[in-house]
Amino acid sequence: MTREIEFRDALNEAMSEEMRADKRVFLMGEEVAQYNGAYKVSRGMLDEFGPRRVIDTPISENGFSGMGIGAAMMGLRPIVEFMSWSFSLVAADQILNNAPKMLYMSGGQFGCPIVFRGNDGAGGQLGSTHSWCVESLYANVPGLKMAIPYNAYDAKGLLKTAIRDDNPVFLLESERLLSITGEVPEQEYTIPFGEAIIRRPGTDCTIVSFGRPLYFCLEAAEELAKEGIDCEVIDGRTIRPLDLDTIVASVQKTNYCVVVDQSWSFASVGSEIAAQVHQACFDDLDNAVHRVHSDDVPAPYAYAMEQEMLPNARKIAEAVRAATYTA
Amino acid sequence: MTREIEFRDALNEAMSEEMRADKRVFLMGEEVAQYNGAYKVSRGMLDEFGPRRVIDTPISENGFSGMGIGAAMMGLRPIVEFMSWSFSLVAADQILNNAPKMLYMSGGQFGCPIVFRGNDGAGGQLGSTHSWCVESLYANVPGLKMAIPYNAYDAKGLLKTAIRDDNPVFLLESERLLSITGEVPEQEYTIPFGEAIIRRPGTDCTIVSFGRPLYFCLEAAEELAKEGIDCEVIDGRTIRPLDLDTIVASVQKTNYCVVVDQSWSFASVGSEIAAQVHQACFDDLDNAVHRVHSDDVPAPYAYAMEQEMLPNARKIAEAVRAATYTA
Amino acid sequence: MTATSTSTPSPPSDPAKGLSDAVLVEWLRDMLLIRELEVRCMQAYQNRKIGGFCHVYIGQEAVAVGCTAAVNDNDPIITAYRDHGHALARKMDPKYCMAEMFGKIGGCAKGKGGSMHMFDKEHHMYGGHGIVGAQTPVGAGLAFAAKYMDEVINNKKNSRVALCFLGDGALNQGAFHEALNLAGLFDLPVIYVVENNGYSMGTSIERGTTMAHDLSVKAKAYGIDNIVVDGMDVLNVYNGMKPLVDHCREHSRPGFVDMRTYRFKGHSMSDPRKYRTRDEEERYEAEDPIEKLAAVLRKRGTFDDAAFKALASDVRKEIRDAVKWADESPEPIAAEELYKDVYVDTWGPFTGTSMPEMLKGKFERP
Amino acid sequence: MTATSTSTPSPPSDPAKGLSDAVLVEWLRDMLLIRELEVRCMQAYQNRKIGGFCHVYIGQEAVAVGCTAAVNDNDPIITAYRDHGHALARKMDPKYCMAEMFGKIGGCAKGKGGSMHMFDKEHHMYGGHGIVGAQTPVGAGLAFAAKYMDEVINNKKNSRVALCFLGDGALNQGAFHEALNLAGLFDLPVIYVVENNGYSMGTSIERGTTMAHDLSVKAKAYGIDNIVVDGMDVLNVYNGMKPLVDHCREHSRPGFVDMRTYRFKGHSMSDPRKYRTRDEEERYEAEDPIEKLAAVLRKRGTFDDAAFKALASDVRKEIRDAVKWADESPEPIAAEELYKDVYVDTWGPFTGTSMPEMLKGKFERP
Ligand SMILES: Cc1ncc(C[n+]2csc(CCOP(=O)(O)OP(=O)(O)O)c2C)c(N)n1
Ligand SMILES: Cc1ncc(C[n+]2csc(CCOP(=O)(O)OP(=O)(O)O)c2C)c(N)n1
Ligand SMILES: [Mg+2]
Ligand SMILES: [Mg+2]
Repeated sequence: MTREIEFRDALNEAMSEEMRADKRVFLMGEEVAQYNGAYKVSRGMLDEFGPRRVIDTPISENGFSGMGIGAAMMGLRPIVEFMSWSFSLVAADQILNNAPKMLYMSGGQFGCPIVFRGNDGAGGQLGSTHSWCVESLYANVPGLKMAIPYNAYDAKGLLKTAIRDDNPVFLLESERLLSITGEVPEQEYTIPFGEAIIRRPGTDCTIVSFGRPLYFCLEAAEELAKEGIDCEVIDGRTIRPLDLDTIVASVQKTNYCVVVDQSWSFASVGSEIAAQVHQACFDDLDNAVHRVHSDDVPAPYAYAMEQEMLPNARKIAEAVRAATYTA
Repeated sequence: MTREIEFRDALNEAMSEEMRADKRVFLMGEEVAQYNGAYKVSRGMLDEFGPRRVIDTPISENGFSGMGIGAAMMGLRPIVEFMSWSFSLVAADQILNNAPKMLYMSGGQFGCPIVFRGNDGAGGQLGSTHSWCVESLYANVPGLKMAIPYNAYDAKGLLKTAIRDDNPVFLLESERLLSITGEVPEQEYTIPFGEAIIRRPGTDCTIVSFGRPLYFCLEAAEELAKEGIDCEVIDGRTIRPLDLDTIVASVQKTNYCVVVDQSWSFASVGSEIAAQVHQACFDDLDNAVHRVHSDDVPAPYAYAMEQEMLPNARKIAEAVRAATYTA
Repeated sequence: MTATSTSTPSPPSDPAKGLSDAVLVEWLRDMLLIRELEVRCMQAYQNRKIGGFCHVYIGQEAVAVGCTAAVNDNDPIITAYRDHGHALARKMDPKYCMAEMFGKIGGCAKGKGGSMHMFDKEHHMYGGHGIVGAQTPVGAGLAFAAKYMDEVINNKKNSRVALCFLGDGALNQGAFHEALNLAGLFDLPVIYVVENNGYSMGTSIERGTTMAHDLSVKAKAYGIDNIVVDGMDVLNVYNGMKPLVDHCREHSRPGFVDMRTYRFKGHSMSDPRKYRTRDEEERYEAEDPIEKLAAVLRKRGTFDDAAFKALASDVRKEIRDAVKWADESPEPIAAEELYKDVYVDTWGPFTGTSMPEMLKGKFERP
Repeated sequence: MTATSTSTPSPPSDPAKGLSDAVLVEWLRDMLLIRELEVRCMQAYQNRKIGGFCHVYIGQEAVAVGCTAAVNDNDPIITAYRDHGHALARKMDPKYCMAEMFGKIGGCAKGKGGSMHMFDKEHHMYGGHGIVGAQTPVGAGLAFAAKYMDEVINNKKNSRVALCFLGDGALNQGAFHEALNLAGLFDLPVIYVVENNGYSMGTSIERGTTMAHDLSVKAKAYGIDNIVVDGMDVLNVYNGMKPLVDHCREHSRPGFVDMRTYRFKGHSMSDPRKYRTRDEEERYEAEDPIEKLAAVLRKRGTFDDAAFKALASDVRKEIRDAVKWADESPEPIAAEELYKDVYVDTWGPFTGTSMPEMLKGKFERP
């Protein structure tokens, strides 16, 4: 038995179910309670769980992130919502210096089971400060886990896993996907971290991506299929841990690889996967791993320019053609 | 005519000379004035330039970084010292969201000619929060430039170039190098950004690195020379802009490449260079680019563990042997 | 000047005294211009001509107009993302403002910034900033630079004062705390004007900020002079600001203003405003700053309904022309603009920088 | 309880009243233990047995001892990097503290944290934090969790209060501002104890902090009760803290303490202290908290020089043994520990987590 629900409601169900099951779990963030969430992800949760467990905060990301970390050290399981990960930069010290290192600094005494979640990536003409893709910035740091849901099913399954995880988990959602609907099972389920999934099987070229850009990858794959290039599209699902095995197995079959990462290219998740694939598949690759990223510029506001800056099906198709010498 | 001076004094000379030449230039940071700098980089500068141009700040990195940005928008040329780049995380929003994007957000109206500088990398048993290598974290962001000096000569030349640059420049120094001495010319000079330099010519394997790890690279190169492996050691000097041409020319000659980057491996400068070299030299490489980084763990305090975590000559030599199939 | 801790605005006996009709009419026109721009802005947003986030200033016009009137034209100002009013109050031509929101090359930021990033170098407007509170240390930097240029470079007395506007929600950001401490410590001539409209999105100020009933303590914590001003009356705003501005300029000191105002519309274009009552909204709508000033002028007898109508239609025409101009301004061409203004110089894929049409001939370099 | 705005410490008439000799002697011993540990610590640093940054607590002993005495054993505490004194005051065995600084596996953090990271789960000590001010929001979180566990999970009244220590330099971090606003807003039972030793490194407080002469305004800005306490006298510390602690626990409210103290030594091991006069140092050395308490006990007639000597040598022996133990504790083996405690679970190169010897048998999981 499955149901068709919105991506945002999948996130809502994950939080609500875990909060019903475990009183240590609570949600905190800007506008999450009375406003039902700036993007309505937490709608109804204040009514069900009350103001002690669904908490509106001031615009103090560094403050309430640190507060969540202290609460996690004492054994609670906070879910901290960033209205957008773009606003997490003011909290960088707490989320990068404290959360991922507390266990190590304390010699194993204090863990930090906390989930930081919110919108990541260009939201649609939001300009330079509001369009951050933080995956490449934050994935560099050991001690944290990072997951990026692609659809409603993954949103619920990955978030439930994140809440139960004993480590700090960064869940990067996309505002652009919140309203898409998808099937989720009636019965409870979780999705293990570190297990990529093949969204489209193929034989000629491996495309690796995460989250929203996967839709562009699949779009490009359809187009390329018409040209006789059969792409295998892999959704990495989690960046830390990264499921390299699934990627390598695919590349050993296709001998070509394109990585699509919505963040800037330099020192990115994309460069990391490219470097690892080259290392693991040096003899299998018939060409260098090609990469598609957002252009190396701050996000512009103007619609056409922003579209041009972001990864899209056209760029992906071009990269695949180039990678497979069919350009 | 040259003189032998300390790395820290080379930085001091760069700032002092530029401040003499241009009244718009001033220095601000914690303990830079009356204390003569926590690491004595600015010693004597308060006496020469007075408290209006050499300014002690409270422990408010986000605040005085933003203050410097505002001053730069109005046409001044601030030098902001972070006692350590580890403390720049609290200022991440100002240095990543404002400084590098102001020109773009304002459509070309307001530039941000500012230099952020300070110690980067493990300082010696300083533990998890005080041992950041921010290059991989920050190099992802377009709009900023990043330079890492290797010796006194570069420290002075790169910093002078940074101060004259019309864009925000991140200068990453190493506390471990401040006391080493080196030759600098009597006459004025600057070092252009984007021009790597070969620290040791060689024919068998290209080693690319930046800053302090270069000393380990050269150490490893000597050791490997005894084994008949002649390494070419390249100092990239600046990460943004990155001089790929020099690296590619070398790899086309050696057919092997090892990147040594003191930061964590995931989504790092090291992975970026590896990815770019694979792309540019796919047909020249006889093996995958190998990488040496700090281990993927928070920096431990204990001496032996920290040494084991950091890149060192042993790890570099092993990587070169593996990369050249001589392991 | 001593700090006022009273939290009940005390309007001067005869605010209008000493101000000529011409001045008041200009203020009225400025407020009408902002109002009209915002109304057309909301329409354009509905018609998808404007994208992203758009925050209108309707109801708060007296603040931007009264505050900018209290400073000199070359005093730098900076604000948050609710910035259209400040841009116009600073005399940015509405067409550049509108074109920016339309994402056109004719915009003040060539369409790269959008609604939240109104910059105008000619009029000393330093943006337009999207991250809550992030403009407050930058504002301190504007004051630092102004003072440094006068006193350190030109060996004369400080002559300028900076205005840094922020929302009440920004009071809770660490950046604000650091900025005020720095401003107090370094005697920076910067005035922090809190546009206290009572809400940050759906959060009423007392749900997010301690001591919301008396914000003077937020200034006293740093030894900074503060005043409370009724921001619904432009005469009050001017009369409250002017002495503070003069004081801060003269003594090179920071100031803090609890500017009581109200946004008549939602936080942004998508806000049902369930967090406040229609009743409350009507109470404030009755305080419309435009009506208030018009009434004062009528009382003076020099300004009748006809004159008001004339002014209003004149303003409508100016905005209509601005919208038309913005509509006709071409879209920026990605091939030309995407990699421009990333770095001042030209290297790799980066094509240097160039001034927006608004400043062509006025400035060569950033 | 009402906020005290006076900035001159007013010592209670007879501080010692009501406290048994046994208690005072225990406090004296705790202070002597901290002093002795720090002295040996400085020697060890000179002998390169301790590396990195090391900040000693000499002169401030009365603060940690008096404050921890004023709270319950299960009240969580957290502090900055000058943390040896708090660890010992919380009854961490000095051998684990010393071994941590020696970078040995027997250290409280298995040698992974070092001097700046003293953690002790058994004694509710939440560290030891290196980034100035970063512990202040975490401290609010400790109070939040304590209250949440009582009131939300166990449906009983809040029973705990958290102590969050910070240096005067931390007052200027944005994190502090956000933490105090959150604590005030959410009625969190956390007391911020500013160990005001007058300097942050070489910067005297008035050079870095506005209103340094009256820090009460820093608390009033958030509507938080505050007191000023002479931190050179442990009886004063206890008597000042106890009522505030009881009040904050009872009413579940935050508190703020301007704790006037002084560090007798330099900021860290490499500090010539040129920024202050020998004169000033001597004035404070004459206020030695250990001497002060010893004098009180002598006055009571129940404690003579012989008793003091005995206590001192007993303490010296305990620290000597601690040093010996730390010396003999093996170094952590990188192969075993480097990839441990990064993640709680085991995956990739990561080998899970384990408790330090200090907690063996007491806790299974973090
Ligand atoms: C650091 C940060 N956090 C969150 C946001 C999202 N956000 C944008 S506006 C806003 C409310 C601000 O309210 P206020 O400061 O009172 O200004 P007003 O909208 O009332 O003018 C929030 C939370 C942001 N832009 N920056
Ligand atoms: C964010 C940050 N900036 C700078 C530093 C470097 N630093 C370490 S201690 C210190 C001085 C702090 O003084 P104070 O808070 O008064 O504590 P005290 O040393 O007097 O106990 C500074 C600047 C840091 N650790 N963190
Ligand atoms: Mg508001
Ligand atoms: Mg201090």
